[in-house]
Amino acid sequence: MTYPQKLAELVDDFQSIDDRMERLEYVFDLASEVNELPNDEWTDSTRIHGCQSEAHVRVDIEDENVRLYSGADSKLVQGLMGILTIAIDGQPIEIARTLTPEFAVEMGVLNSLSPSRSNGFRNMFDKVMSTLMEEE
Amino acid sequence: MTYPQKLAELVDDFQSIDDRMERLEYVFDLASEVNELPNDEWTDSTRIHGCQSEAHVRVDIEDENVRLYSGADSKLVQGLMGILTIAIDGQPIEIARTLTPEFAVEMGVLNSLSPSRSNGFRNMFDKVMSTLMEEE
Amino acid sequence: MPTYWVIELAIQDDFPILQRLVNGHRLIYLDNAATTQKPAIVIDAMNDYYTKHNANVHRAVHTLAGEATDGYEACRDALKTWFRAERCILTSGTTEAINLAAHAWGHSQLKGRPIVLTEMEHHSDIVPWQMLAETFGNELRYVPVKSDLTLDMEAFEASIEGAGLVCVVHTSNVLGVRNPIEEIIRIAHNHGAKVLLDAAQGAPHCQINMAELGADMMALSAHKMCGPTGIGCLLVNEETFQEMQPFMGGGDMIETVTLEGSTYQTNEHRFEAGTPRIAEAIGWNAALTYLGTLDLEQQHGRLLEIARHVAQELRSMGMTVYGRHDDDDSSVVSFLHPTLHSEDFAHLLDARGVAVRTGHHCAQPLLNRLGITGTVRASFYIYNTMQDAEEFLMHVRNILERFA
Amino acid sequence: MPTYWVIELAIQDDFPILQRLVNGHRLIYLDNAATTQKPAIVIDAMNDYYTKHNANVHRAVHTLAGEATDGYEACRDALKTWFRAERCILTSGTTEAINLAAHAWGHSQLKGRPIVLTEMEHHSDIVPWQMLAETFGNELRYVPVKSDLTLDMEAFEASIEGAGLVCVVHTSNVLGVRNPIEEIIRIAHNHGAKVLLDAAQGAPHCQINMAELGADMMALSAHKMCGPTGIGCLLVNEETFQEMQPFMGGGDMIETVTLEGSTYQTNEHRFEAGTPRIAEAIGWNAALTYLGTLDLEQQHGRLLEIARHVAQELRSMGMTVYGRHDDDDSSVVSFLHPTLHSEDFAHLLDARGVAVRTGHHCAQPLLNRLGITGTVRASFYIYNTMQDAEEFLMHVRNILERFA
Ligand SMILES: Cc1ncc(COP(=O)(O)O)c(C=O)c1O
Ligand SMILES: Cc1ncc(COP(=O)(O)O)c(C=O)c1O
Repeated sequence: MTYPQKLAELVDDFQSIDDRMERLEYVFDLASEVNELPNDEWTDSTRIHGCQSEAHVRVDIEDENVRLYSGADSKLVQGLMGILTIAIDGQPIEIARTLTPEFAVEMGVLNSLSPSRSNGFRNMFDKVMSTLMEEE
Repeated sequence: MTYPQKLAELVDDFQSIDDRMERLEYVFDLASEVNELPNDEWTDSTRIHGCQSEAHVRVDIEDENVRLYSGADSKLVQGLMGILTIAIDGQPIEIARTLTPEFAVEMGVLNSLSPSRSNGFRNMFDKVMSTLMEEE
Repeated sequence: MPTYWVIELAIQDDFPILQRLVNGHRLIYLDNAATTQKPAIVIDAMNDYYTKHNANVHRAVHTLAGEATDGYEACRDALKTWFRAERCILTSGTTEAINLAAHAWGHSQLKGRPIVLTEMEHHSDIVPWQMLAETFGNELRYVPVKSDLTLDMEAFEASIEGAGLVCVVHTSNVLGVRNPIEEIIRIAHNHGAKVLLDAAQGAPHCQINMAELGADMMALSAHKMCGPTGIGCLLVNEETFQEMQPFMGGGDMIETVTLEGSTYQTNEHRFEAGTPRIAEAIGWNAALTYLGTLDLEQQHGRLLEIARHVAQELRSMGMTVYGRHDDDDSSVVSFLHPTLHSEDFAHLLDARGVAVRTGHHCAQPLLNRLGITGTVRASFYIYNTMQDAEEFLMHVRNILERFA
Repeated sequence: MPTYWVIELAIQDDFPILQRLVNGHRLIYLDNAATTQKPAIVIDAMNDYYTKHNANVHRAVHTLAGEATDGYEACRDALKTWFRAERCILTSGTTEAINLAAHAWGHSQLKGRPIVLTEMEHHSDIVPWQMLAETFGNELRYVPVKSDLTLDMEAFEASIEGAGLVCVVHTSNVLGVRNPIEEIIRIAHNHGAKVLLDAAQGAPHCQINMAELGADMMALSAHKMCGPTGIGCLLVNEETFQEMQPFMGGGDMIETVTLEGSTYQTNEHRFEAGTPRIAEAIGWNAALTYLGTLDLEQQHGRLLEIARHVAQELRSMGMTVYGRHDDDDSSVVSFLHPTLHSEDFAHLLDARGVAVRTGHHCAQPLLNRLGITGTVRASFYIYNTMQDAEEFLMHVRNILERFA
């Protein structure tokens, strides 16, 4: 699959990092990429289930483009959200819909994480995608 | 421990047999050594518990001497009774009381038997001995 | 049988224990209905787990825990695929699986309705229901075994009215008879009763497709199909799974615990309290992999042929053989000599390295029906050869000559 | 510590998994309170069983079955000797042992009397009693944990009146705190209540003498003391044993089965339905043999020293440490950083080969009491060295520099 340019760069970046700690460090850094969903907007409907930490996401459509607002108490989880943000935030809805979680596998990000964490990532991804699918 | 002569001979005999099948064959042959306890005298009080087959024994004292009457539906078990008969039948009660089940170990008979069978032998032995101990 | 012969030898090579001598003789292991031997691949998988991956599963972040979790859950997935099951709850064996069914499903769902059992059941598929009936007063209806050693299907049909559950053994561990479970399931479902299959003996011998059968619950043990001791499962369809209430409580099966009460997981973990059987699951999965490399249908045919041959020979020696050896039956041969005690027989065979089982095989009601208290049982499995059978028969002849 | 140093290295050599690299780094396994690693002697014992002796136990005549039975029963005997226990029922682990206690003893004996628990209990010692209370309406009384992380013994004394049972964790899996069980047992017995000890964490760390303590029941798991997964036990004194009613039904636990009902075995087999955990029992026995070669008291001192050092260093880095590390406490160090999320911490440590656990450790009521939802937990066992601790601390410092 061909990725939007920013995402393609990110995949490349990750693939060039051998050390797991550095890969995690990079994920940490990406926590700042999210559009912040303020704590007081964390509700049951924004909660991502199956994450062991608190993690929340809201998907808006602004001018036919996807907007992700998110946050988590774990910086790693928020970093994963940052990656997802880079991947689809600001993209036209039809393009965003074509994304599969393969990109995270390719990055080597998922295998740097525990099964529960990578499940969390999948849940996050699924939650976002199912919201997109519901949109007309 | 020194055994009564007949028993000592039996221990020697067994020790000279290497093949397990032949040892069992010898035990089979000894089934005929019991003083038969007729089937219609098999009762709850004669039953040896812990044997998987039906096995019965009655201990009488005749003229201060031990008399064993026994029978089993398994010839192997009856053969073990035959060994016990050779060991103490007809012996003065004080002598019979001194016997320990060691002799069966020495014979190599017990290790030719499954744990449940050799337990059965111990139960048989214990039943006989406890009857002897109760005698004045 | 030249092709058989090659396959047979190749399979024997996979089982290290078959190299062993017993009382100076080559081990001829014919106690497979009690438990089977393990191929090296199973032993090695558990070894590998303990020497490289051991950790507690679920809820952990570190690498070993992830590997252990993957290994454990992979067994569940493999079982679901193998048996085409919707849900798979790992237990310590068939017995615990049936007790789980009785507690988790029976307590809340049977509501005093009658339970249909058969006289052919293993104690593990009788006693849990007797215990349940004692608490809730359910009527237990036993389907008789006919003199041709099959279930009395007329009696079954007559007993189904109003029943909530039918518990039936897929294949008898004493007779090898494979019951008409398709028909039983059809009739039971027509009358609104669920069906639990005791597949402890069935699973090792044939590929059971639970979805196709439409069975509601199915219990089995790893150790009877080349897997390790200490693990088995209850397979359940989704509808039944949703009706089940938690049985044992503790770690891993909960969602939240407060002093006031607890909420439970919603997947299979709900019924797997405490640290699970991790190494065992990994070993079982390896056993499935191993069995998957064989042509089980061909093996079934080969072993049945052996069983038929043995049954015929034993009969010709004057033994009573309790079995039919129909096409779907398992390769179990239960027999009795008119005078030589079954346990004596087993002892004498053991002196020649042959392992058979005697006694009531945990099926006293069946043996009562047959009017006996025990049999000698020789049961054959994938690593047994016609050569094993011939040697066994030779020893039997020999014993009869010397001892009968 | 030159002598320590030699012992430490010698012990590490006994554990094959410690040779393994995790993410390119030497494995530093500090998740011992979840499960321990296995020495070669344990792995080999199970191997040996499967390659030479495997058979189903009890009731069989052949040689392998005799060997398997001896091996299985030898584990029971070894446990009775090790813990000075009158009765030993083998289960799949601590959790099943406590569920067994609740069903087999609690259902028939508690008769609605209150049960005293503590806030320090593992879920496995809470949920079974909540379930029982739901059925029979027993009151559950929880002894609070004080801010110094010890049990509130005044509250305990106040709660004992009329209680039928006290369930208390010997040593907390979160805090490492070893509870004053002698006093608890004395007070409980004075008030006519029995005591169940959850010794899952206690048993690995010290030699528990059940007869001397006078505990009525005690539950533990093999996998936390160098033994395999899938096995544990409930130790019971004779009086309590005689009060217990059968729990799960099936093969091996029965004496006779008829269509009308069943009678049960009178020894421990009464509570061990189905084919038992044979290889596991043999592995556990080997683990006891192994631990028996060590000076456990010396090990306890050595590990506690490590734990104290780690706790102090972590505090000096600004962590909150939840533990006291008194002389009898186990070598568990639970901690939290003010900002870095505990799971992130564990992920980062894992990248350096260090295995720690995070989360609620199946003790949510305790964590609620502490006002937190989880900790990072480093727990040390016999094969851990001061060197492990120093490397762990170095990685922690490093992580804090880079990520906090
Ligand atoms: C104190 C305590 N109790 C009970 C358990 C449960 O043990 P298992 O999971 O082996 O049944 C554990 C282990 O997690 C524990 O630490
Ligand atoms: C038909 C049948 N059901 C149940 C069982 C019980 O299996 P397990 O002892 O593994 O629980 C067996 C095995 O003995 C069996 O043959």
